[in-house]
Amino acid sequence: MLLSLFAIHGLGIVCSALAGRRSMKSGLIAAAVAPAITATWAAISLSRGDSPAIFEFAWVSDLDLVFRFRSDGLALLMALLVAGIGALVFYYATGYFKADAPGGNRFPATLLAFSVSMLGLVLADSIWTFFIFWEFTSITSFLLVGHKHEDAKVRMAARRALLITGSGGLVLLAGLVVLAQELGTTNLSELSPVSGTAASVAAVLILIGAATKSAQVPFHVWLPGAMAAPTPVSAYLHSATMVKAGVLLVAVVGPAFAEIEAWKVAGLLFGITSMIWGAVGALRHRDAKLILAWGTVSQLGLLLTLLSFGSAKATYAAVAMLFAHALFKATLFLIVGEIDIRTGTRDVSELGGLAAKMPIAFISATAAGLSMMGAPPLVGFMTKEAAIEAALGLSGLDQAVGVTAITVGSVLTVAYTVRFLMTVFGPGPDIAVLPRRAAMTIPAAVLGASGFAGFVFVDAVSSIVGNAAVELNTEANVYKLIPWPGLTLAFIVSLAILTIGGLFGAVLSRRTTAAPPRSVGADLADVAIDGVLAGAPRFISRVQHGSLPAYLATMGFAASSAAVPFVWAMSLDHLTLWDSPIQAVLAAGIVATAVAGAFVESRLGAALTLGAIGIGVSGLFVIQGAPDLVLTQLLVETVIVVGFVLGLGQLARRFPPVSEAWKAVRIVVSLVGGLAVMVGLVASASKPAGEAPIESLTIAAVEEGGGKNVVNVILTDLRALDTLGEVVVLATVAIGILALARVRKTESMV
Amino acid sequence: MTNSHSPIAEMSIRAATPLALLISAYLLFAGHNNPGGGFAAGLVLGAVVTLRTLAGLQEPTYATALLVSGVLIVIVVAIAPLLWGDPLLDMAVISIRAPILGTIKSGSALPFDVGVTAIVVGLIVALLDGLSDPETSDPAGRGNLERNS
Amino acid sequence: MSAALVLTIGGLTTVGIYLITARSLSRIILGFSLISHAAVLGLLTAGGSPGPAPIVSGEAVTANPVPQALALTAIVISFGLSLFLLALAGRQHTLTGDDLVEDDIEDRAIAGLPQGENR
Amino acid sequence: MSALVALTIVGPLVGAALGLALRRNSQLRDIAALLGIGSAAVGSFALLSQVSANGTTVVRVGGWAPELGIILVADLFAVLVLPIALAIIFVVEIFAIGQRRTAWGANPELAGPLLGILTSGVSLAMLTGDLFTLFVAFELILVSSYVLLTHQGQAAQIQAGMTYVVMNLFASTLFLFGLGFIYAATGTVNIALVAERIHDLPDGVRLGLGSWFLIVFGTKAAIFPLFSWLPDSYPTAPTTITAVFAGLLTKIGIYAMIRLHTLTSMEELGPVMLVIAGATMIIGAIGALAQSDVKRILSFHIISQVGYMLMGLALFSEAGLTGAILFLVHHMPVKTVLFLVGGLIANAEGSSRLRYTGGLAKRSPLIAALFAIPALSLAGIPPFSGFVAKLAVIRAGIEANSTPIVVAALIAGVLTLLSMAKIWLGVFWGPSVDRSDHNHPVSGPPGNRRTMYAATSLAVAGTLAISVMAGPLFDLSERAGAGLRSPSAYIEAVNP
Repeated sequence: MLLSLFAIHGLGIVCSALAGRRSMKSGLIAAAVAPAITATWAAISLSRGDSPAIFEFAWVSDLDLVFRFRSDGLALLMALLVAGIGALVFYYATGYFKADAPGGNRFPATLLAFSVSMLGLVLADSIWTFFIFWEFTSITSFLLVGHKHEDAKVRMAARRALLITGSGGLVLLAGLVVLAQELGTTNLSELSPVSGTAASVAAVLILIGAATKSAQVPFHVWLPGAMAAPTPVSAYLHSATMVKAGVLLVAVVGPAFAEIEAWKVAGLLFGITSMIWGAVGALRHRDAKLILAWGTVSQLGLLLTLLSFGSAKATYAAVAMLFAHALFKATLFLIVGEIDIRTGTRDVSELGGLAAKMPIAFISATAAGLSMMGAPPLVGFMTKEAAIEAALGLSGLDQAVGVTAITVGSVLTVAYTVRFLMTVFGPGPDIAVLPRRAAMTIPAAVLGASGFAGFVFVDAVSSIVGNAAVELNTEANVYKLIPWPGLTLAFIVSLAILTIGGLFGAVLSRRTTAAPPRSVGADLADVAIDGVLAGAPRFISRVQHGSLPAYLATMGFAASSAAVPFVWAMSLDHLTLWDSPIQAVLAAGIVATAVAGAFVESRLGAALTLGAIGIGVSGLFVIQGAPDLVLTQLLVETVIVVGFVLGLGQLARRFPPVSEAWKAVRIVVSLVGGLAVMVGLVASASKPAGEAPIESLTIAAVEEGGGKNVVNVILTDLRALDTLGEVVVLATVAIGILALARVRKTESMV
Repeated sequence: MTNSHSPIAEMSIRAATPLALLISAYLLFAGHNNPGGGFAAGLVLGAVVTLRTLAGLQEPTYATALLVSGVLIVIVVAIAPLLWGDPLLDMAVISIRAPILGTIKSGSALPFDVGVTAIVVGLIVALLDGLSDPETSDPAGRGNLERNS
Repeated sequence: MSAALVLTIGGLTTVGIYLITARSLSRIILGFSLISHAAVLGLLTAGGSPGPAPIVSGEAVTANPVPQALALTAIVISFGLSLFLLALAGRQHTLTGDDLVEDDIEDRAIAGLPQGENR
Repeated sequence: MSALVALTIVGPLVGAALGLALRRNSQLRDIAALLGIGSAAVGSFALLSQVSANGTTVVRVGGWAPELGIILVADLFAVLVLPIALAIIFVVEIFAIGQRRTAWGANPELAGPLLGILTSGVSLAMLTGDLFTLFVAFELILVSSYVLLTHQGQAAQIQAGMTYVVMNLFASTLFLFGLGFIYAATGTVNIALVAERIHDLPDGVRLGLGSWFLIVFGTKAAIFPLFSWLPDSYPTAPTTITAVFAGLLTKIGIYAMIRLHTLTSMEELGPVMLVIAGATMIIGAIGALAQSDVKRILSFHIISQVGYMLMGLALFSEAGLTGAILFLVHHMPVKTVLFLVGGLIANAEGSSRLRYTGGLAKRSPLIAALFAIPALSLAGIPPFSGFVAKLAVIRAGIEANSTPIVVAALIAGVLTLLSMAKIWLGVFWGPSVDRSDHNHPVSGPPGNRRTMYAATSLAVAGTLAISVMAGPLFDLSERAGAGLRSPSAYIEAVNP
């Protein structure tokens, strides 16, 4: 079954790409099928309480790279959210986009590709399966954010999102490798607590990875920018699903880090900071979509905070919140999209009075907003209750921190929600509204109503959440969501939060900020990225300066330093002064000629030096007992000198002058280079570990090679393959020379 | 190429040609027992070709044919043993009685060296082709070039 | 091993490297010829002390033929490459009127430096 | 078996010679070149299946014993890398046939035969068990690449060609010196015998030889600080040529390094090599970021990626070596494909400079898709082969507790991602650029374009196949690495 889900999605991607070539609408409808089927499957499985199905496919088993999926309670709950909201979003998008909107062949297919990545992520039961789909959501998100890429701002936002989540992915990769090593397994359902330094490192790395994806401060800067995406994308990826991936990761690997202090501390740090700062951001902004985006940062912070406490109750509350948040936040986004399309603006200072003009949206939004505030009779109320209960259930410092943080965060949440609802739907500027489109209204209404349904069918929700939470913490099965708690402490706190936050929000909604706040964080991120891009040329131009002589000098120095180890093994014992006095004379002559040749100023003189040295070297060959070499060397030298004179004869007669400093560098590098070669040769021969089989070679040459000239037999028989290669080299050189000649001839004809 | 030929030079080059051919043939055949071999033979032959080309006795236009045939000969020698189930480049050795050189133990190493010679001559011819510089002897062409650069 | 040979190898390499780090391709070709000589001599020196030519004629001990064969192949290959360099130098001369190796234009552009005037 | 080995080396040469002989007949010459390269490719795949089943095959060329003659050793490492290398050249040759009549095409009469010679050199380099033959093979590869790079004779190519030729010539000369050292020290140039005898040498000589050959092979492989020739020369050649260079040439250097340095157990050089690896990957990535031309960005990526391979080798652990080999196998096709797509971009946009490109995703979604898959793979994004390779290397680094190199690898990863984003934003997104202000023609008859697309798609499919087959490939890499790490097996196979 699990596999066929992916197959259906794959098919859906192809179909929607094909259908989308006709129109955006057909593409979207084709794409909606797969999530709809998946959602139905998840719902049925949940209601039947099926035991988890497992699918496993080993990809690279030695690296533990397996595709392993498991449909346990948590996975099913997440799958239901991903696919259910996905199907609604596709439907919604048919209203959001004009039927003939451009990109029909790309957008629906990409969105569906995201959807299946997310499905794979929530169903994953292996660290690496999880990671693979994690990365894929980053890529698809990048493509979706950049949907309107003609706009430079959109491109920057997409780049920022890709880079932050991509870097997070790499950090996560390192963390997961360490974790897998510590655990000895990669099955997520078989985690056992680990401890030690390596485990702490892994914990922090994984947490950073999760924080980038779940937009935790200070990595949150990509999320507001991502609102440049079409609203269906924002509703789906950047509120309901993808940004949850980080929280989900923290939840599923949490059991492994239960004993690690750093995990908890860092998690709380990220969570609480984000919860507060996100809410503050939501209060500052005027763009309705940005208000919601900042709200998402805050809510994700709350989830991370709860998970970091690690108690069974907190985990239960976190799962419940995660569920509720997906419902109400997606609703609100969809409604903002509808407002945007129907009024042409998302600026709350320009909006107003929509309660009357968009009644259905108003009701859905109010339901979702109340759920977000944690007001009854909505599912958000029960989950907020559970969160406060969980905080109160902690002990010592944890309790103080938890209660304070959650209270403050919740007050701010209520405030920005009230501000949002009042500025958009309450009295305000009179604004023209386009007619309603069913495709946009219905999905929001369905999601909004689901918040109420969740409250009504509390037992079902409660058991679904319980089954999910139990996968993370076996002790979580005792908890329930309670619709009417009575006058508990938590309820009182809740009431206080609602009252204070409500008042605060009402006050704030009267005053719109003069100008939209600047996105300092995003700007900083862009400055950093641009800084890297601008610094790179400056850095690289020092290494890659384009000057061949300097490259060669670098190589010379590198080779010389490679010869340093030889120095330790060098012995001079095997050196004799010379093999014969003539050798010494020739040697001195050759070196002297060479040195003179280096200072010869004319090209003709250089050619003559070359010839003289060649003859001298032939002399050395004679002494060495190598007549074949003598013959060849003399012939070769003649050709080269003739070629040199003929080919370069018409060049300017003198070499161009060089600067003194560069000359000094050249002298140094050539001296150490010459030294290196000598040291290498002498050291290598100091204590040889083997000898050439001269005798058997000679015998082989005569007996089997049929020749008395051993060198020639080697060349044409024993090592004929070398000769084969050598002559092909010569032939190739000839081809090259001919090609250049032909180019010149065609040119001169023109 | 030099356009001014002296008749004497031309005549002596013509006369030297058979001699050089003989030397290079000697180098080719003697190589297996004495200094020499295909490469040296090729270079000597190349020298003749150079002189003849410089003297205007022939045009350097047949390089590719030499190269191709040389490479093919060498390859045939290389893979022929495979047909008999022997390893690559397994050289056969046979004894031949030749008129002047006496008994030669030779075999597939000889055609191999012939291939080498062909390639070396091909290279020299290519070089002559490449170095023959129409622009140097043609002031108009050179002027044209300077405008381009 | 003969110190005279080792010093020759070192000397040729030194001068060779000095020459190849020049800007003129004809000097570079010259330098390579010298370094190639050095490398070939290195191979021969590595093969042991000199001796009668390895042509079988009765003498039992001859010079080591293997390095000679290797050296021969090396000479031929570097011969071929020198010719190719000559052809390149000739082409560069046709294009620029000289045989100088210019700095890479793209690299200079990235460094923000003025580009060579030759093109 | 012996015949298969011979086929991979000689087959392309025959094709090249016939291609040259038939150069006036465009169809016959293309067929000859394709057949030559194709036969070698098929032969190498056959070798892979044989060797993985029956173990290392040793061919004594001419029938001579290892200490006398040359041997060819088809061990698992060789036959794992070789088929991929040859398949790449084959695909590129198809692309080249399609590209011939466009402004960026290589000279059709020469490109095929020269690629054939290159192929032969690659086969020889990978199969040889003899260091001197390796030198000859390097020269074969290099000289054919010199000619491929410069045969059109344009100013930029000659300029770049000089840098390329001279740098590599210097490296070749150093190679020769190294051979002299090795021969002086061990009295042989046979790799197996060297591996056997090297442990009797004083440590100084052993390490000296190791680091000398690190420089020699490192220049070919474009490691820090020896990479400068690469970005200056590659981008100037016609796309097809660059694609082959990019996929193969540096990898031959790494290949040789992996072979020699593991067989001779150069563990002591590990730390130095790790430092070089880190510098290579980061500086390469920074270099890529600095560029504003697709081909140059991709050229710098090669350097960066070579750093990862070197890192795997430098760890001198089983996991590291496996990672390095897998990285090699993955990188060759991916890089080639990216350059081919670079060619498609240049063909569609008239330029590969980011300044002159934009909005291509809309006009040609196919090119965008063909680019995206290998680009993601190169950036190490799952589920592509690059991810597996990177994971393998990073895991090896973490297992070896080499934190700095892991951090360097991660930073290089981020920079690579950014530079890929730079290409994507510059070429595929954004508004279309008005192309009237630069004079590159957008050319090529549709038939040829179809061949180019087909070849590129084939190559992309190949990279996907490598991703899917990553499991078996990992196993093979592991076995190949194990073979290299126990020199005795290699020596035993060569000299029983």
